[in-house]
Amino acid sequence: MNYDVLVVGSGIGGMESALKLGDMGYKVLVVEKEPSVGGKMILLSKVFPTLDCASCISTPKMAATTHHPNIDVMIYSEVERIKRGRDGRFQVRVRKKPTFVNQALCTGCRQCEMTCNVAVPDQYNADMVARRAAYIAFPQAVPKKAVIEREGTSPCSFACPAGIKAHGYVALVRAGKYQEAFNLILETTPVIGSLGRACYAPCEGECTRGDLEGPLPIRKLKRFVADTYYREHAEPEHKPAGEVKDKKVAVVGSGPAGLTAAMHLARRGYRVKIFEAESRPGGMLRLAIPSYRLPKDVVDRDIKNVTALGVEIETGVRVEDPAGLKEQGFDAVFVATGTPGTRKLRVEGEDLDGVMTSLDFLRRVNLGEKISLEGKTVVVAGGGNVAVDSARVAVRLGARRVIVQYRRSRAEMPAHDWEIKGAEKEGVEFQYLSAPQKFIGENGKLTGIECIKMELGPPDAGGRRKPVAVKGSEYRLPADFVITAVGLAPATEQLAGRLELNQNGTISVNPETLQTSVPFVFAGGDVVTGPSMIVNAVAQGRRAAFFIDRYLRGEELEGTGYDYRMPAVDKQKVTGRQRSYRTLAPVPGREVTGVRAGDFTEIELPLTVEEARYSAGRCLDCGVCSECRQCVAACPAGAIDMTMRAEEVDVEASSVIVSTGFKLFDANLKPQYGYGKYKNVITGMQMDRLLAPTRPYNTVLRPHDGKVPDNIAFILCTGSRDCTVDNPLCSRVCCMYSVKQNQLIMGALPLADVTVYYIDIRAFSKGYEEFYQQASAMGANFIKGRVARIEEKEDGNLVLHYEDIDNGGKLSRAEHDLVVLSVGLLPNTGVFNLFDGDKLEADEFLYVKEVNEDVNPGQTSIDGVFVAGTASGAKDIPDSILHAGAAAAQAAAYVERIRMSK
Amino acid sequence: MPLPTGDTIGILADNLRMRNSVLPISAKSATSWARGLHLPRGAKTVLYTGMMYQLIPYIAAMSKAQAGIEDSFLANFVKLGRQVNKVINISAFMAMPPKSMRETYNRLLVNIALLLQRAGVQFGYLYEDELYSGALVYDLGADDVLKAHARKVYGTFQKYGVKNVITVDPHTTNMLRSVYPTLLDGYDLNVKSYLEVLVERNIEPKNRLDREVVIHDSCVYARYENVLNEQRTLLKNAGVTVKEPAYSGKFTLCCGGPAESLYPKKARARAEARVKQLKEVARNCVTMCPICYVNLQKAAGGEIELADISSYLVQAYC
Amino acid sequence: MSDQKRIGVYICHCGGNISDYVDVEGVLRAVQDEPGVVVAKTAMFTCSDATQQEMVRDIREQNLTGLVVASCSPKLHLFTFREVARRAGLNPYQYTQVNIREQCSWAHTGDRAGATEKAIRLVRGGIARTNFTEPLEPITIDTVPKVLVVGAGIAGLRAATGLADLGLSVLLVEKSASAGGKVAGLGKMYPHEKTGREIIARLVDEVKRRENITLFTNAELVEKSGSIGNFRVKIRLGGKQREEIEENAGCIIVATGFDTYRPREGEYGYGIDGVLTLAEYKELLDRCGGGLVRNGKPVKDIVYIYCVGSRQQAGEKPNRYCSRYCCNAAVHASIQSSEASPGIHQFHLFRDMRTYGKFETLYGRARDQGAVFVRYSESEPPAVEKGADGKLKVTVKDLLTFGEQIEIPADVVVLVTGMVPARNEALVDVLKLPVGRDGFFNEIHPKLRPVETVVDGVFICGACQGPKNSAESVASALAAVTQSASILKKGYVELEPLIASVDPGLCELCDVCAGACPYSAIERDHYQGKEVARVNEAVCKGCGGCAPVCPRNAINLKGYTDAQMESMIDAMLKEIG
Amino acid sequence: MKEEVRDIREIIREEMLMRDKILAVLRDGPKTVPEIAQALGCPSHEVMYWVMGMRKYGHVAETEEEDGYYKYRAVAGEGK
Amino acid sequence: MALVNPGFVDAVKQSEAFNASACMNCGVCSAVCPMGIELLPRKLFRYVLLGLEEKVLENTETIYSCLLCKMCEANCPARVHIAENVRFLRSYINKKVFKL
Repeated sequence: MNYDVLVVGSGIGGMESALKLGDMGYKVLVVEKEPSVGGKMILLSKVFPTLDCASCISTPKMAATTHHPNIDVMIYSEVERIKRGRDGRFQVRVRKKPTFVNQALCTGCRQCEMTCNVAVPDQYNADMVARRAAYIAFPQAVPKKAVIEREGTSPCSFACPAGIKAHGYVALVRAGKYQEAFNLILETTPVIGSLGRACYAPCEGECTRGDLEGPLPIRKLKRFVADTYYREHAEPEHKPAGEVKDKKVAVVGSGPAGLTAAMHLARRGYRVKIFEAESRPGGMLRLAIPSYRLPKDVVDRDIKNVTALGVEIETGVRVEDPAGLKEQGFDAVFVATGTPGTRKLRVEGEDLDGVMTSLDFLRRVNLGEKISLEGKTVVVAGGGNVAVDSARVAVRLGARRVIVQYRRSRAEMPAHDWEIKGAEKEGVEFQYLSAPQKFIGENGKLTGIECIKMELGPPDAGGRRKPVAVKGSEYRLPADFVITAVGLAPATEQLAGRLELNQNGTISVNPETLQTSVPFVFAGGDVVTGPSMIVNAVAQGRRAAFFIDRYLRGEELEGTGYDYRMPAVDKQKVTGRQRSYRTLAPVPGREVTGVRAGDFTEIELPLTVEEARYSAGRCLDCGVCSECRQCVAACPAGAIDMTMRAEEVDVEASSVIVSTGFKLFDANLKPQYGYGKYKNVITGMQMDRLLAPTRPYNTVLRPHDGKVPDNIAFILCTGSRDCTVDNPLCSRVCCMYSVKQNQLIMGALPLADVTVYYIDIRAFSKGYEEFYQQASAMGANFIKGRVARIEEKEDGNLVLHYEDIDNGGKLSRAEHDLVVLSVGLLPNTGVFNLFDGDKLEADEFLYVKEVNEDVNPGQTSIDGVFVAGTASGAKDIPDSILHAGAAAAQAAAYVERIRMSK
Repeated sequence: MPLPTGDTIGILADNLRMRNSVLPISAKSATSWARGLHLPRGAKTVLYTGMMYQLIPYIAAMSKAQAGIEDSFLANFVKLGRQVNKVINISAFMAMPPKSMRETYNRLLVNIALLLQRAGVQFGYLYEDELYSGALVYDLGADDVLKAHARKVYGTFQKYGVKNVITVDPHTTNMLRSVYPTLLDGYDLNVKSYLEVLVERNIEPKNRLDREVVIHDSCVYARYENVLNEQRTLLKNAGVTVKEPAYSGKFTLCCGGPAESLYPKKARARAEARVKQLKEVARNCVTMCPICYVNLQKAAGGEIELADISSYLVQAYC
Repeated sequence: MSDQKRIGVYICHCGGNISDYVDVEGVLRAVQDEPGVVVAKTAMFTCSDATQQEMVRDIREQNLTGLVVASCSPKLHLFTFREVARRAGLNPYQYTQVNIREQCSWAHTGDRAGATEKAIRLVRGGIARTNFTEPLEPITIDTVPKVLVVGAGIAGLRAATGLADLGLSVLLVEKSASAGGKVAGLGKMYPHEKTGREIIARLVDEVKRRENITLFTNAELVEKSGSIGNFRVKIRLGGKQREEIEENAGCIIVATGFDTYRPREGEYGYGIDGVLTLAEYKELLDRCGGGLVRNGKPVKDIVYIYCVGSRQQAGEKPNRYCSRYCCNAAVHASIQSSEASPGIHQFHLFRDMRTYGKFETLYGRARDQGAVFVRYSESEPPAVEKGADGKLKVTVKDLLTFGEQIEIPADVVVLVTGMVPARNEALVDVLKLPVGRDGFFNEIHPKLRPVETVVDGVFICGACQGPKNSAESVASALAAVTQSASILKKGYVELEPLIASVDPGLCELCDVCAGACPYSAIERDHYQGKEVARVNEAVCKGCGGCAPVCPRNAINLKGYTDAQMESMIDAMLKEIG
Repeated sequence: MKEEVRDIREIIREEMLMRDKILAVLRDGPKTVPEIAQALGCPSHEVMYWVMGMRKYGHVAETEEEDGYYKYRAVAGEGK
Repeated sequence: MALVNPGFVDAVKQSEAFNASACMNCGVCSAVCPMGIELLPRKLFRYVLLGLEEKVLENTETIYSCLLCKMCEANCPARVHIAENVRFLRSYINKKVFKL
């Protein structure tokens, strides 16, 4: 795209330049980094000395700028660099930030904002009130369109293999929206209750709060959500998809992968049937996980989430030939049969009565078979979670003594630490660096184990130190029952020759699409990955459903961008957003203590409502937007688009006007005044917001307690004319905006006293002196003397210390109930990074330097680049307008000159 | 009736001129702290006490006498005193502190030396050749006296071939680092406070001090010499929770000490005001200037526990 | 009632500007059933982009033929909503602005019920008027690509070159014998330390090199007719052959500058030898190379007295305004003086130091050099006398030092005099320029439209609009260039059709209307054999002065016809339900 | 008063957490900010942020002023 | 009526470091001064700048009661070297009055 002039920034200076150039017939591009044009002026209450409402005189300019036939406006965009091309024109790269709201569809109805669950300080109200992550900048925004603030994917959500929006449901729990939280998780997986108990929760490992006092209990929050929902909804609320397709999909296996895939496919309208070899559905959820950890009624209820969609589950059916299901009318098949096979120890005596594989042991117990270990000594061989689970089940079956035997040391043990500790608490013994060599029996019945001690040798290829038997260290361990828990494996023998398999027996698939060697057969979960975690199986099920759907719709499978998550947000940036953190200790985990034989009660106690809310309240909203998707549901226009990404646009312009404005002095840099520490010390911008028609409070109230102030002080020259903060300059506007505020306060709060502490009142422009005299006549009290420091009293009132210069220089103090720091203006130094090649020079105060101020105001060090408004020094609005007019005249002249030379 | 200012300044200036110290004490008293430390005499790097810590007990004793003078007929005596002082050192009569007090203050210097040794610094000491820096006469505007004295001090350093000076108190740091260069041509000493040296050397703590202290910054460190972070770093590394009083760091409130020699009562009032602020924050208070220490101590009235920073550091780092 | 209109009514909360004092929803209820109303709504900000778009949608979807917006003064948003109507395909003149803010909510902040009632009546009136509106088209005039610039000081000169840069021709008219104005006489100026002479010489050179700039010196604008886009101007040339030339110009830029305040005899000792105005002192300073000398004697002690002729509260016709440039100029002079004569003593007697913005550094430099600043109160001004020793002595109460009365000896007393409006009665008369209370020319809006005047096509810049330094004058000159070019580069202008028209059938040419017209817009014409009055469309401003005086009711004002006015009155007086 | 003022971002973030609690407190009738603060046991300046955020999004509205303090009431059918 | 003596400041000012005239008369220094004496430090230097030597000498005690703690300087917006200026003044008095 080609423009005559690029205008950077759409404050009053930028708009004025653009409008005048547009009127002259030049093509103008305005780039604005905020979601609305208007700059800072639109946020003011009224303007001096006319007391025009700032909104009222800004909005016509804003509307005129955006509707002008010769002006294009790019909002929420930043100029990345400006470089002069060989033809002398400027090559400009603009980065359009994603708004995540389709601007063409958005009607500005604010529904997204109303339903959003993340509150952040509203920068357009000078941080005095909250806005939402989804928001419209301010009521008079032009264009009046919503944007969603997203810094990236929150680390928790990014860590979830299944893509469950952890931050989303945490935010919903925080807001007390438990049902919405449930439904959000349900968008990804049906096995919510199960994950809430048995997930290894990688999200918690990434939680930014973990860098402070400890992560949020995200898994337990999920359990809380599921429990709360299931308590109220014994049966699912959701119904089969409205539109049913005529295609059928078979899912082989009803574990977490199969259930998740079935749910997603059914939701898309496919007719889905699950085949399950066991007598009850649920796969490992039901068979492998002990019910003290995951009660089976929870699994049942999770499964209902799938069957409610019309998915049929047939149990007791072993599918030998998945491809053969085509003949039964299935258009696609998903194989998710898991790892029901167990590896052998390959030790003599493994067939003895009293030796059982862990999976077999757990399955029998979980399916209700009566196994009594009353009074027996049980040895579990293995160091994984399954081994520990088996041991703890054995305890519950009444074993007298339970020993876990592991070849390596505790440090190498793959079982989760908390599992080991739990087992230890229940009396399980651990024998490390020891391995069975032989199971000894009498009459085919186990009586003991011949063991050998091990030591750790050099590391193997995987970096793990390999256990080596210690010669001559054999010993004998009497045992009544041995459970071998040395690993799980897929049972895919019968598939050989039908589907391509890997060496270890897993099914070979395209890792992106999960398609097998037979195009209509997809496979996922443990049968593909080998033994893994539930949430990984869920991830595979979800992925499979996505690609099966594409396959069935005849769409290209590869390169479709299945995972649209943004990159994870940088945790250091997150913690850097706040200056301080209150310590919010994690809720300590609580478990049922004292295990009794035959008692399979769930041991982990749930979070109470208070604990859940408190815990969710610890969330730092890392990504800002939590992706709770409430706005997506609420938007009547369907405008929310979370897949939107930043875009880079290249344009050309003959001339450039920088009107990047100023920044306000940060009152924190003047600690003597206690800003940020004393609640009733506010800045001039905050007072302007309090006085504006779109004010954050119902009237002028002091932030300490909402009292209507009745004795207000203004401290002029805060951050101006002050070498202690390295700004010797006068900011030109503070005297007058304070005088304006005096007049407005005296109008709004007729009983309030107003005192202005000043060094010199700089009412230097047309009508200003008269305006100042008027405020004085209205009763504003002007005291010459810079306030030296402020003290806060218990009631929030403030004591100001100063020298009362005009009255003989008395050292004085005065009490006020609200103090306004009339903060000054500082240069916005970001502008100097815009240019590549030519150097935009700064003056000694870091404003854009005007190289010929005497006759060419606004001319910069770069030929063809002009500066308008406060970017070259503090200015009031009329001076900015004049300056912008001057910049426009010269930019136009420059464009003419370029045209002539061609 | 106030103290006759000019005569007091005169006595102090005369002392410096004739006896090399505003308040002359014996060489034995000044150097006794170093006994047993086996510090080499002179070196490229020296620990320079500037006599401040040694003088504290004497100042304390003297100002006790002087506070009485401030409003009494004795004031007239000072006038006469200046004449007498030229012959007999009257200030020595006025002030003789108890032995225990001298030992306490000597201990602080030992602490500092131990800390520097622990940090691996090789340094010597000038023993009885060490001179007072002249801070007090500088403050009182007796510039000519000071200039002559400064030349003497610098001469001593040159005699020993000293290049680096490690100071132990803010006033001496300021004089040697910022004032002398403006008085002497070719002045080339590299002057650092021991706190700066310890931080530079990354000294590692041996013990953790789980304690909460309020920090009283010295005006001279904070506002003249920009020594603000070092003391905090050292304390925090030692596990100490450092609390900031109202007025801290760059805006620290004066202990009143500088008024001590002329207006003891004013000095006392300032100290009391400061103690009030400090005790609001914590019971234990750490100082890093002998003048602050002595002046606040008098006003502390047992309501706060004052300690020189070296006492804390020696516990943690040695 | 004529053919029934389909009207949309939008009532604005204006944030809280209106709704804090008027029951906006109540107004809506009271007017939504008025004749013709099809759509009636309220909005937080009717001027917001979102509401504008809603209006466009309503107009299109509901086939509206009339639009009423009840919000603020038409001064603010008349053009906003006309543009809305135009975008929606509705004739912009079918829209009526009702002012329920300035005329209602802001005027009756203590009486919510009363304000609400008044708002209802005003809106009803607006609806009634809209029922009688007719589509009108703006009057289009081709523009002349030439600008008349009056005054060839720094602002006029820079305006001329700026216009020429944009391809516009310029007639530059200067009253005095040479171009350059006050700046031409200045030595070093702040903040750039260039001399006025250099700057002006460069600009005059530029002007002379441009073919499309014609500079007339010793010349005056004596007559103006026509209107924006095509003024007809008469310029009287001085010199030997006094002649008048006529020219056309699309716009006029006025840059006639200021006069220096001249103290009364005796004001702060003015008249005593050694008491100088700042301008006089600057001349002395500019003449001095090394060492400040006056009348052969070295100047060692200088006292400056600020705000002479500015910020006056008392007296006859006081200059209440601040002259803006003088604090900066005085400290700059102080710096120059110190540089010329190091070691001199300078005392500045000020009220408030107004070295705004970056000029603060000048103030700082002057203090660093040792200048002493003494604050005086306007109620106890300093007194200047000749002392017995021949030196001047200035007595003043120093507010900065316990309010003590002090006496300062001085070799020179500099009265820091401000700016006063230049005397330009003839020009004001020719151009009908509005003059503010301070005597300077008035802009149309001090905040957003600082170079435009109420006379379309006539712009003001430089110090004639208000005190400015030279760089600021240049900026405003260029802003006026931009303003002119944005009109003239388009090639045509559109004028308001809300003007008077004479029904020639009824007119009997009594000439009463011509007497009532302040713009000389009534001309004579022939109609069916008789002489009648005719309105020059390009000149008529639609003020309505002629219509009521016509004894035959032959004159109507478009957009404000008798029928419209009467219907409004009826609607406003109707019972509130 | 002497307690550390928390980071504004942290206080504001808690609005979502505090909303139900504040509405519960207002069930008995309109209250001023200090009254709500007392009922919740939270500092009044923090309550100020929450109540004003809720006001902005239509959950509460001000009623009459008394001795310089406005009372806030819960808005039925909140959130529009 | 006090007669201004522009020359006095030249006598006190021994070097460029004396910069009392840089003061912008905001009063912060006096308001933060721990001594809380109205004359200190701003108005004391007004006397010096105006050359009111008598007033300066009347206040010798006040001049010597300055703590040189630089609280004023840390707060001074105009970078006035107040402590240094006080020392200059003391030096002047030492010579002129105390004949040291």
